[in-house]
Amino acid sequence: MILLSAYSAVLLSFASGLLALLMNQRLMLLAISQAAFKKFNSGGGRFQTWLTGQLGEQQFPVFLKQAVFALLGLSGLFAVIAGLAVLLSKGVITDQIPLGLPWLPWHIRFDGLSGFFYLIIGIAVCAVSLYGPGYVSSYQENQHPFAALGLFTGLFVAGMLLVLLADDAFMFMIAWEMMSVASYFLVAFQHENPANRRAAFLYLLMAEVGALAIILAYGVLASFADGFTFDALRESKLSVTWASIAFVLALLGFGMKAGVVPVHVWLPEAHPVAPSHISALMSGVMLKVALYGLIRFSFDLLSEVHWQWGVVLLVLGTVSALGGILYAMMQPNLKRLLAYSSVENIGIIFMVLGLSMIFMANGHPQLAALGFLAALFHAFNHALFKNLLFLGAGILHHQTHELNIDMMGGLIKKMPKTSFLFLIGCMSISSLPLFNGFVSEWLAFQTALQVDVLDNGVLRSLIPVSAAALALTAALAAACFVKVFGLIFLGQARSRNSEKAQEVQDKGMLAAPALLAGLCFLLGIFPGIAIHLINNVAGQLLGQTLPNDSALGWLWLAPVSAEQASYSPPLVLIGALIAGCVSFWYLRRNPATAIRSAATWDCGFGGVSPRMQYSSSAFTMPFRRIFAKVWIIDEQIKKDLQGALDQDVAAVHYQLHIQDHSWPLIYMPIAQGVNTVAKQVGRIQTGNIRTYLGYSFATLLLLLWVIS
Amino acid sequence: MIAAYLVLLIPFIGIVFFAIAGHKTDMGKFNIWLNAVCLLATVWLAVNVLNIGTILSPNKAFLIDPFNVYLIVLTAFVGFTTSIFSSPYMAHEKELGKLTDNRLKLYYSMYQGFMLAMYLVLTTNNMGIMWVAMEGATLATVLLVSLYRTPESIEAAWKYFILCGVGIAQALFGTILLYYAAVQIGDGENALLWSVLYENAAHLNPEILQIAFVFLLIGYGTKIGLVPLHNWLPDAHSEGPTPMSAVLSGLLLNDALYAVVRNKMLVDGASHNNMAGYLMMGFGLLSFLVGALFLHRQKDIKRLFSYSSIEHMGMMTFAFGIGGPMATFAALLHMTVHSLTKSAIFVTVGHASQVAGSQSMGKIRGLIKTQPKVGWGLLIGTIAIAGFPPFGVFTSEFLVLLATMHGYPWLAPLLLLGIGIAFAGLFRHIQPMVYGDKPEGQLPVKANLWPVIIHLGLVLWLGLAIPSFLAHWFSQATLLISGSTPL
Amino acid sequence: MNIEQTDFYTQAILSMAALVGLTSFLMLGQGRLLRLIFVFALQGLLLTLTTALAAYSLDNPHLYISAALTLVLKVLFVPWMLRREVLLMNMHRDVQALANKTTVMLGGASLMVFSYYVLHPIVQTTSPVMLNALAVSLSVVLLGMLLMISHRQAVAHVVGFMSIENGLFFAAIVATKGMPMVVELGVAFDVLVAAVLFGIFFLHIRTSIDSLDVDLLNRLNEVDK
Amino acid sequence: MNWLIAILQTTLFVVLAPLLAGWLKWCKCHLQNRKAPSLLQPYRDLIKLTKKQPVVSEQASWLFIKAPYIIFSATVLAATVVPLIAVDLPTSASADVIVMVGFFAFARFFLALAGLDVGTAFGGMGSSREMTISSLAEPAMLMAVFTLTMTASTTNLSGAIAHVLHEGLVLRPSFVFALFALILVAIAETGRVPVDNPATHLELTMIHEAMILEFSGRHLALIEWASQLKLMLYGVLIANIFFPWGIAESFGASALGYGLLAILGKLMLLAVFLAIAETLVAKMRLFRVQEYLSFAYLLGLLGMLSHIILEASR
Repeated sequence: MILLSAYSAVLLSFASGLLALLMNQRLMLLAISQAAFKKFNSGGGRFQTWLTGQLGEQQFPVFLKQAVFALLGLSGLFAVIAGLAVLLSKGVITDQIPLGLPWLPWHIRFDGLSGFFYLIIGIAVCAVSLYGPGYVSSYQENQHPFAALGLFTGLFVAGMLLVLLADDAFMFMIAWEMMSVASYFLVAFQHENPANRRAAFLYLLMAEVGALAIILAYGVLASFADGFTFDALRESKLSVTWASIAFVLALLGFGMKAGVVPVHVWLPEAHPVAPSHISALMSGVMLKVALYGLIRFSFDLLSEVHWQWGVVLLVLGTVSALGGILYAMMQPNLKRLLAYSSVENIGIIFMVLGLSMIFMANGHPQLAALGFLAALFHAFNHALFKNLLFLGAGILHHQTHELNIDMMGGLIKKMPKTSFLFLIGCMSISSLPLFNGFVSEWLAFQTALQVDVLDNGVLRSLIPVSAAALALTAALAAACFVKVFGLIFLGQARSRNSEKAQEVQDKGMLAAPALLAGLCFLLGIFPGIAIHLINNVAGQLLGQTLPNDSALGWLWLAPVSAEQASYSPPLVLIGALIAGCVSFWYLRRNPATAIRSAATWDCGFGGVSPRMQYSSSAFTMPFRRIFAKVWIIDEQIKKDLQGALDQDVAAVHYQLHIQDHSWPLIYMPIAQGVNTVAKQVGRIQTGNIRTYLGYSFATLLLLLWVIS
Repeated sequence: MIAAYLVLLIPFIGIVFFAIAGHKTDMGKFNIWLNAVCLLATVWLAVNVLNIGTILSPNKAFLIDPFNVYLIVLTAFVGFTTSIFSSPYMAHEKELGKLTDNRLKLYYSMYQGFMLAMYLVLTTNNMGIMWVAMEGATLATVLLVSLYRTPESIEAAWKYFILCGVGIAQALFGTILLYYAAVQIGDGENALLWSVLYENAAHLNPEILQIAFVFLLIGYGTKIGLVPLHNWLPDAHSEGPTPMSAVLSGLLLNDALYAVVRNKMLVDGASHNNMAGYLMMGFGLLSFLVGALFLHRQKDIKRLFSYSSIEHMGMMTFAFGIGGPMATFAALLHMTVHSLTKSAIFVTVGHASQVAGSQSMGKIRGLIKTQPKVGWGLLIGTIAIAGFPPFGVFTSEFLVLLATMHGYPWLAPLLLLGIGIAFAGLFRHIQPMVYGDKPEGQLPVKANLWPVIIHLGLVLWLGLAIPSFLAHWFSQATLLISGSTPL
Repeated sequence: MNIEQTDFYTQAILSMAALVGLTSFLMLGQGRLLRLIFVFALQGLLLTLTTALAAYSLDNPHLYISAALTLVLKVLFVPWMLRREVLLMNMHRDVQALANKTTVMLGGASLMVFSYYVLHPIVQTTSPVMLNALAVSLSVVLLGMLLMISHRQAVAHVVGFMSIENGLFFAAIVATKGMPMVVELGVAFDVLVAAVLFGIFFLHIRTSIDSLDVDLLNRLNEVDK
Repeated sequence: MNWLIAILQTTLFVVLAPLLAGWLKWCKCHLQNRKAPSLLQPYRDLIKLTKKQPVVSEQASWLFIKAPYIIFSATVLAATVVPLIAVDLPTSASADVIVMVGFFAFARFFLALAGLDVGTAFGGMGSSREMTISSLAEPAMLMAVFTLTMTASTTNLSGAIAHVLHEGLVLRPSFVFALFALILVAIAETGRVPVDNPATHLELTMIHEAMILEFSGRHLALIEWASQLKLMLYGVLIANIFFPWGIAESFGASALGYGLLAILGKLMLLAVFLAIAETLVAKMRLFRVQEYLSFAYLLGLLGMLSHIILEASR
């Protein structure tokens, strides 16, 4: 039953893709459906009229799009159901599908871990399918055919779901690559502008290399086991060295997909250029699938974890978290910013995962479970609020045709609903209390604070440092998203477009973020729900759950023990409400003191213009000064002088380019290296036939000499 | 057995007929029909083999075993689909005035001649005849390479002729040595029969066989396009008419590899040091890497894909070299999917260059907007050849990688490197061609894309699930070659 | 064993082998095309004699056919064609100076030694005459390649190609007393077709680059200009 | 019962905050030979502000108007967590020290947004600087607090304080670091000299004032009150964590009274120190602040490390 709904989720997403493909043959389809409709038009009157309306020439494409997204949403729904069901039943379901290699059918395994990620994907997909119809309505069919978009969206979702179901290396890789390729086509969807092409190329290249690394990682396991099924791989007994090699390969592969520094560069290129609901899926969900892969590989397939791996994860995570948020802060392009912040969040998840590994390896399974829980919970939260923010960004782009936050402003008055939802997103991502982001970060800190139990000096000193880095990250994130929200929604409009912006009309486009925002708040207040679910996962995977995750009653959160730490969001909420209401009521009771509105104080100079406001680069200028080493900053100020002796300044031009260190350090050299080598190799092909004869002659002699 | 003779007879008729009447209109159609019949004959043959297993003709002249039966069907199939493609293509070329009647005659009759040679290579039981047929294939195609009579095409044809001729001569010497080793134990007339040789492989003189194998490897390796013997290949592919490139890439290289593997089986039977395997691994890896690097420097679209052929042949040779059931199975599968995919790609490439009126990749732009079917076909084909699932190429590459990881882990990074480089080399050229806005004055051409769809569909199918009869043949062939089955 | 104890046939074969090898050397050092072609024809003749001898002494009738084929193809047809070509392009006057003749000759000599060295491992399993024959034919093959590498005229390339064929043929006759008939015929057929094709190609090359110098055929390459 | 106590001491907190501010001002004036306003002046100001009619810019959105309440209540919630006169606080179980830092972040978040809302250069400048400083100060504070919590192996503030109390007088190097870190952070966060000058309205130097420039009437009152609360909160933190003696452990009237006196005394002392410091030190340039704060950060980290490496039991 559970498996059935899991399958149907996959199949439905396939179906939606195929249906979208029919967009090309829509006239034929139209004819068919009308004919079919003719047959039984004995149906009820209103329905009939509606249907005829839908089957009209103009209406039909729209109807088809809605149908496609409806199927997608259905698949999301089934995914949620399946995920919840398997999580609550704590069961492990296995199955086989007669596909794949002759001696290796596709093995299916649906357990808690898969279920949990199924849940994440399902929620995201539901939101996207609500959001989609309104969003894609702005594409012209001849310029951006919906067929391609819909088809590859379906395949993309199906690929992600299949990855979670896979129980043998072969099927895993197929699903994994299907996910990559489909998303590649989605990144390249608006291929008329070069940025998309470049991003798509980079993305697919790194996906390919990553996938190869993963294959080799499986290869290492498989060469110590018989067969590629995960059961066989679990049995493989390998030495610490080989295990570490496998782990490093897997880390490379999955890290590339997850976007860990320094292999993150595709992420800020690819996510901004894809259509927004796709970037929401990629940034919010696909990275989680990579995370799933890493967890599956290191906690499940590798028989035992070593603390050194944990340290690697910890360090990588710390670097990614700090680097990600610092780079994010400097981006004027909203979606690039969000992409970089995904790097940051993935970094945090890796950190906590590393902690969990360390505790696991040092024989504290309970603490390991705590870290694991924090990691998964943060993954879940990140999926929620990052989806929310990307969808919000999509709305903004849809309404203002801008992504540069320096071109927005004052939208809170024009788009109140959107701004409110976006605010919730910003608050959760900058981990403020009462929202889900805070809870996972709180758990992360709780994990880090348990370092006392370790004996290893390195770890004892390393973990606090990373905890400090985590704290810094959180604070920087808050600063970053204050900038985002403040510049986009507050103040005065900075451009004509945002001047004219209107609240989005389509209900679905608001419903999707609303759903996510609601979940953010809900999980912020009652984290117990999610944590209970994840606890089952931990129980299955680590064989250890948190002891009394609800010792003080379900309102409370006491991961380790009630004495050590506890947090009760509902009480806090109540307190906040009391305090707020009391002060509000107390101060507003006097009618004489009604609010009077007046012009903004302009120091008596008159006319506060939008250009006087702080811009993105101005807001982050102190950070640029403080963390100058982190970026490659190219800042140019040019003055146009005029008047006698060029004394007075007519205009000042300010240019700021901020680049990622990893480009000149890693990627450029590789590219140049390949080109140079290719050039050198090219010289063997001179075009002169005698040289060629010489080659075969020499080869012949060489071989004869070798064998005799 | 009649089927086998039929398979050989039909192309022969074709040669004669087209030599007379090849210039008439809708000869392309007739060509298609001829190949269709041939395909049916091969299918019949295949069914026989499926029912009664290995077939050895009464006069011991022909041998159909699981190793070559599917190659025969594949050959017929690719020949068929390519003829479908070539019909409108050639018509278009004739409209452009690139071709005269005589050359059209030549083209069609040599097309059949090439097919005949291919069938002969595969079906014959006699290593000498195999050589003759292989040389015949060269002779048949060499004039097609220079069909357009441009200086480049003539140069290419000359190089093709001389290099392959010299190479194949080496193969003949190898065959003579083989024969020399064989006559020492057997009777003269039948000594070169594969069936005989394979039975007595253990008694053949290993030293002679090793020397022989070197010559055979160099000889047939030139045809496979192993670096550094590959130099004729990109020229010949790029200058000839595109249908020719399709069959060269799809069939000729495969058959040359087939010949090498047959001989490797003998050497392995005779001498138990894995000399042949090591040589093949070395050549394969070298060709793989060098081919991948060459991809980055191409300006001509057909040269690009011919280098990709070199790279893939390298991978197959490497896989056969590794030996062992998994790698061998992978190599057999790769032979199939590569020739399917590559010929499909060449079909799209042909149309693409007709759209742009040039083979230079700088001129081909925005295909998806100009002629979506061609553009998507090229893109998907490239995705498939680059080894992305769920296409079959991925399956074989996956198995090769794992086998390498198992047998020679220190070589795995090289493979990884090669695949990455090759991928980048392909896509840095493909993306600008398919994507982007439609350039001025480029119009869609009359194209029949069913071959592409069918081929890619098959490759997809093979990637998702290998049909049982094919799996059976593969595993039987694997058993023949490597001595054990992966099943 | 020494040469005195062998029968006449063997002695004859061995001397033939020596002569064939010699002709190869002569070709290698030859700068004038007409002489080159003449020497090639000579080699063909030697080959015919060898075949006939073998046919006679082993009374193996089908070798006569091979002999006849050889005579027609290698002694008459191909040389005639090439000669015609040379005269047509009136290249019979100019001498192509080999870049470094002595090195090439020394290389040829060392090739001879090398082929003996290569075939050494099989010495214990075969009689010396076989070994000699194989070694000579191998060296003829290698010398033919060297000829092609060192000469720039297309005609020379054809000669080299054909002399390689000669070497193979010699091996086939002497070492293995002739291949199976089908193979023999097939090979002969291929040689014939190849010869015809060469003729056609000379025509094309002349029309395209108005010379038969293969170094001028270097449009297709991968080198950055 | 103890919930009652919790509410009681929260109200105490809220009520006493302006008094502390007044006392601080009083000390400063005397140190600088100025005539001091009465101790109750802050109360008067607040009342006056609440009576005034608030003027709000036309640019302002709902967020600008709601912000003061949010800020105030967030700060109050933070106050509920910190034991003032008695340990064993139920509230500090429902929200531990990390949550307290979270509340500060919450308040700051909205304060900065409010600064940006009106769309003046000042607002932006203020919020930018505020976020910069806080994003350096917040981790430093967490480090300092973690040192304590790890020693007490609980993040529950009252629990931690009780632990320190029972332990008696133990000289811990980590606490020295933590204490200094916390003091530095407190100065930065509450916008005192040398980081910021509450008394200035000079555009280029002000931080906190720049953000609240547009606020008036009850909104301004709330924000002012909140910042006084914050000052007191930090004071109480420093006082009760590092010198917990005198804080009530039972809810007897005498104990509570004693505790009240004790905390008042400590706060007065602290205020005097702060006043002296502010008189002696001059305000530093904005980009010196980062050095100052990273020093605090370093101290906090050192404290934590020295705890883990030197003190913690294996």
